[in-house]
Amino acid sequence: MSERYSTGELLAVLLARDLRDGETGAAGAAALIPMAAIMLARAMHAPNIQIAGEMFVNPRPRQLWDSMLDDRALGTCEASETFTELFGHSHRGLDFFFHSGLQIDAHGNINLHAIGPWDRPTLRGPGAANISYGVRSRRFYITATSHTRRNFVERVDFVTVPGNLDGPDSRARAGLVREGPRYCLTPRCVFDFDPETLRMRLRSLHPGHTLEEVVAETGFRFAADPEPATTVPPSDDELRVLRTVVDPRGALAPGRTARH
Amino acid sequence: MSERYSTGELLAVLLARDLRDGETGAAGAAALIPMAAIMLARAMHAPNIQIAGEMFVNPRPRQLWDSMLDDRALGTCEASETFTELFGHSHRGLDFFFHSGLQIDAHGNINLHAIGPWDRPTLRGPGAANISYGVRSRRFYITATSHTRRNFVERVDFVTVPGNLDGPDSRARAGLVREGPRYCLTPRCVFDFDPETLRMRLRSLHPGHTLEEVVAETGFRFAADPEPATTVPPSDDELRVLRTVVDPRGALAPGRTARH
Amino acid sequence: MTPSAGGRHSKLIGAAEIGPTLLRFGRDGCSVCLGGLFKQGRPVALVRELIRTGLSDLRLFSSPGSGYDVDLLIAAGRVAETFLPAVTLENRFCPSFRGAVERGEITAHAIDALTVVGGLMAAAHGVPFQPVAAWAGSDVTSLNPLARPIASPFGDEPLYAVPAIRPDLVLLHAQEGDEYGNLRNLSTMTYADALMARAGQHVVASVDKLVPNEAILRDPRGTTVAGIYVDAVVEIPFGAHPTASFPHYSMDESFIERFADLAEAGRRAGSTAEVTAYLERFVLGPADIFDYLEALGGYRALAPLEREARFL
Amino acid sequence: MTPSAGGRHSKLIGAAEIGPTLLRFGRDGCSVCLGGLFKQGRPVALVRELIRTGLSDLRLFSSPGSGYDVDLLIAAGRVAETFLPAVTLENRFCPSFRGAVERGEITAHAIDALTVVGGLMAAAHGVPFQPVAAWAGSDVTSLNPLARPIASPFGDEPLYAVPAIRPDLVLLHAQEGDEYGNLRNLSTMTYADALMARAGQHVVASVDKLVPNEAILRDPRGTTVAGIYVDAVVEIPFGAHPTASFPHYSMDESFIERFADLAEAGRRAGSTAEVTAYLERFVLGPADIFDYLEALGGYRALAPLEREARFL
Repeated sequence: MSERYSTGELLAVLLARDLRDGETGAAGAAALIPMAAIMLARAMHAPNIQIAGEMFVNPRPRQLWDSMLDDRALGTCEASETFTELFGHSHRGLDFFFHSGLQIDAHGNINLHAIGPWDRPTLRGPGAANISYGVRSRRFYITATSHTRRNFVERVDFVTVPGNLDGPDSRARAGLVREGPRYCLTPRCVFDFDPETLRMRLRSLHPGHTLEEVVAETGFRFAADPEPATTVPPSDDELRVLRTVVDPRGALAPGRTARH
Repeated sequence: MSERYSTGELLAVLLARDLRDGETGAAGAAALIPMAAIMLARAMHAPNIQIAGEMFVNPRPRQLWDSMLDDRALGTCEASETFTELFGHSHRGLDFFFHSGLQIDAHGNINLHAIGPWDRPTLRGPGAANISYGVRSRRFYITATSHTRRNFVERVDFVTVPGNLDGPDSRARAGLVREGPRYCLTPRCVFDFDPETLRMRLRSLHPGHTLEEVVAETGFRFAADPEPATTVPPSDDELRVLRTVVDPRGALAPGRTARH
Repeated sequence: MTPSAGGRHSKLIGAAEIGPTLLRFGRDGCSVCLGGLFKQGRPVALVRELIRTGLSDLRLFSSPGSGYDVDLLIAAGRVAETFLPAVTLENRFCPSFRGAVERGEITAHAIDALTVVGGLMAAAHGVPFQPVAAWAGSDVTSLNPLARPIASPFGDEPLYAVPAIRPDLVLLHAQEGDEYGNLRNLSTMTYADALMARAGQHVVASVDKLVPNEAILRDPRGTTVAGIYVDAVVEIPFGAHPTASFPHYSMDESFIERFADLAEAGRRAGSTAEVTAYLERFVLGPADIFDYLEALGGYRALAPLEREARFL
Repeated sequence: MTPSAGGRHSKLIGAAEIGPTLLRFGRDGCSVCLGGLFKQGRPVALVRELIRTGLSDLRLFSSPGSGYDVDLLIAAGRVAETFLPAVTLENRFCPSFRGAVERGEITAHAIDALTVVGGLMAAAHGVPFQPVAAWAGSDVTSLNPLARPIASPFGDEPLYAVPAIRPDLVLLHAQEGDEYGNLRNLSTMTYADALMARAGQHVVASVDKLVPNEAILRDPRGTTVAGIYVDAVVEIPFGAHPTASFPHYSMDESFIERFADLAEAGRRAGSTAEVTAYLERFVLGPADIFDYLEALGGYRALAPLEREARFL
């Protein structure tokens, strides 16, 4: 792989490209990469993205922090809201949101609660504050900062945020009517979802990574082109704006986020 | 009657005497007399009365106005609330509240909506914003700035705010569990309520008024002692505090509110 | 400097665009909800523009206290139905409202504050209804078309549901706002304005003073209505007149009294001439806000209102 | 000057009265709800005092994001049950929470933000429940003890009811407040603090700085929690430490990291010695806030947190 950019920078650029002008969205807590993506999209091609849904509207961060959900991270913003307004946003949904997980499964379901049995888990995770944005928003993105057989599993032990559950029928039965997860971005590759099965399939390999490697490191079977596409790496322009406008302190920079 | 004080001053003093230290209450819109009473009680004997329930907490009016529900009337206050918080106060109730009416009946029911048939009334009144404080508060007071057979009637045409409905049984059936109306203060007298029937009965005549006059001007029969007590008029001290601390502009003063 | 492909869209409209904007969001028979309370913070200039559009058969909502502006809308014949808890000039009745109800020309529902506020809360929260428990014994409850008895899933307390109220068109007035629709009330009381903005399908706001976005960013907690809820914002000096816009200017009591006197005279005489002349002079005639302000006496009439507001 | 028969009662308590006040409002097994969010605005000094009271078997609520302080309460063995949506130090797990759940020592319910916020809303609004509609497909919904499916009286959308949450004891921290319990958050985010104050049965608040009542009266819209909702207020400088109290001071990340490192080491080793020593040093040992601040390094350690908060 390249030393030109870090994994965090790559994921932020990939996410930013998919955000559209005029959309409204938010990132949750511990949202360094998603918030970088939103800020980059605003700076590059989507000046009318509205950031709302997490108790502040259109923040102006002076720099990026690991958590993007406090006054230090906000810088300032155009309006302050509270959990009461968040309750309303959670019902109406946003255009886009982001989730990560302890476990992520073949259908894009996310587990942030517990590995092992619910009553006596081998690992109790943090849980999640907001499980509704994934359900009510037009779409969401899954981001993973590691990609191994331990966290990419066939079926999560606990569904914190539903992705595609067990496929189209189960989604419909549960009352899930939005797009759900669009892409899952990992340090190795980009997955999207087969429209028939709603299982992950390989969309592109990041430069320097191989299909064999991804198969070996993924705990479920996924469809893939024998000669997969290569992820279009960040352009010089994307990296310049990311580093000068969005992330001047280098929170995403090489050495600060894990590289694979 | 005396020229020492106006009807407005008399009613404010009478109400103030019944408010207890540490209670929480509010006056609604067009609440000159009730707000004067609260401010007087705070100044005289109840420094811990909390004024809350109408979108502001503990106002500091510089003077009294006809409406006490706007920034001009507030002066300033300790906290600003909105109709969302008022919704909660309306459910929890206050210690005391005040109502007036187009029609007031023998059981203390109040009509602010319509005289005559609902669909084609001969008089359509303003209605009422808050009908719940009367129901949910520990008690309320009825104040009337006129007292004739036209507005003091046997049964209101429309129950905007329930007083005692048709007596104890009907109150219980309707789910009214608080004290309801404690006193009805008019320019002529003070009524309270017979605990057996929950109908108004004469408690005291204001100085200068007679039982015959009140009987003649009231559209329902009421119990009365043949030699009714006389309302204890405002003391010099009460008038001094009212006029210097609460109402320096003389909004309640003789000549400004109707005298009878 | 950001290398964006284009600038951020402004929501600022000019005075001439108010009518077309209202016609874009509204239609005959639509629901309109007005901010402010009684004689304060009411979007009266927008209400005059609404009358000028000719939109009619309106279903009228408001914060729980309304007066002059709804009476004007009713006087202009634009209203079919009202869902208004209290309709009063506080010291006197609203003559046009009273007359229209007494003549059977409009349907004025029996509604209280909890109905309107509860319905707006449900809409703002994104849920189908709001539970209300504080009703007993009032004819307002039994006649209320928006109150439905329900069984409580917890306990056996008598309970009602009020359905979400999502007005087609919400009109607000604030003291300040920026071109992106961020509104900043400087008044102590802010009524149900923020709730209405979150509940409404389309929100149009007037502001006394347009301020730069930087002013909003310096005090985000001061923003009372975030721009995400606002579709269009227009600067209208004295846009709440004759109601108050604290702390900029106080209510013009004598202007309201003069209207009430003539409308009441018309009601008693069974005549529409008084109100028709008033509408022509103050609503349909003036070409813009400055014409309107001249018609009422110009700055000579306004300066005392500003002074009064400085001495709260 | 008013000739009142007595003065207005103050709600201000001294540091020595915190414990007795918590014991007056709380009891073993009571519900406690904490304000702030993650590493900001948390009433951590009050939480340390709560640990010192010995109250135990607590049922713990919080705004939807919690971390250091709830982990400390759990480490001290004071908690029986948690109703906490997210429990995390954001960049790492909460070691004591994780260990206690994995060992089966506490019951940690599956709860999300809408559960807690909806339940607090219902309590604040004075109604028995809050409708919630935005749940589908998650195991959080199906395991949630506070979510009950209900039929909607309007339409057939799947719907749940969350019962009112009225915590016995709400603990809050604000930047400023007066002796009558009026609280003023100066931070941009104010979380669910106002909602909790309205929902709670008893509310105790710490403030970095006590201010005169006159300061509150100069900016009533700046009051985030009205004194009518607050039972007791205490001035505790750096009362939110190690969480932030913007704009006064930022979060002390390294202090939190050091706690997490030793608690995690204890969890892995199956040892309580590390946490016991920590509690003795920072919670049970210090006689007051100034002792605590000395124990963590004194103003030398605090000044950088103040500086960071000035450069937002």
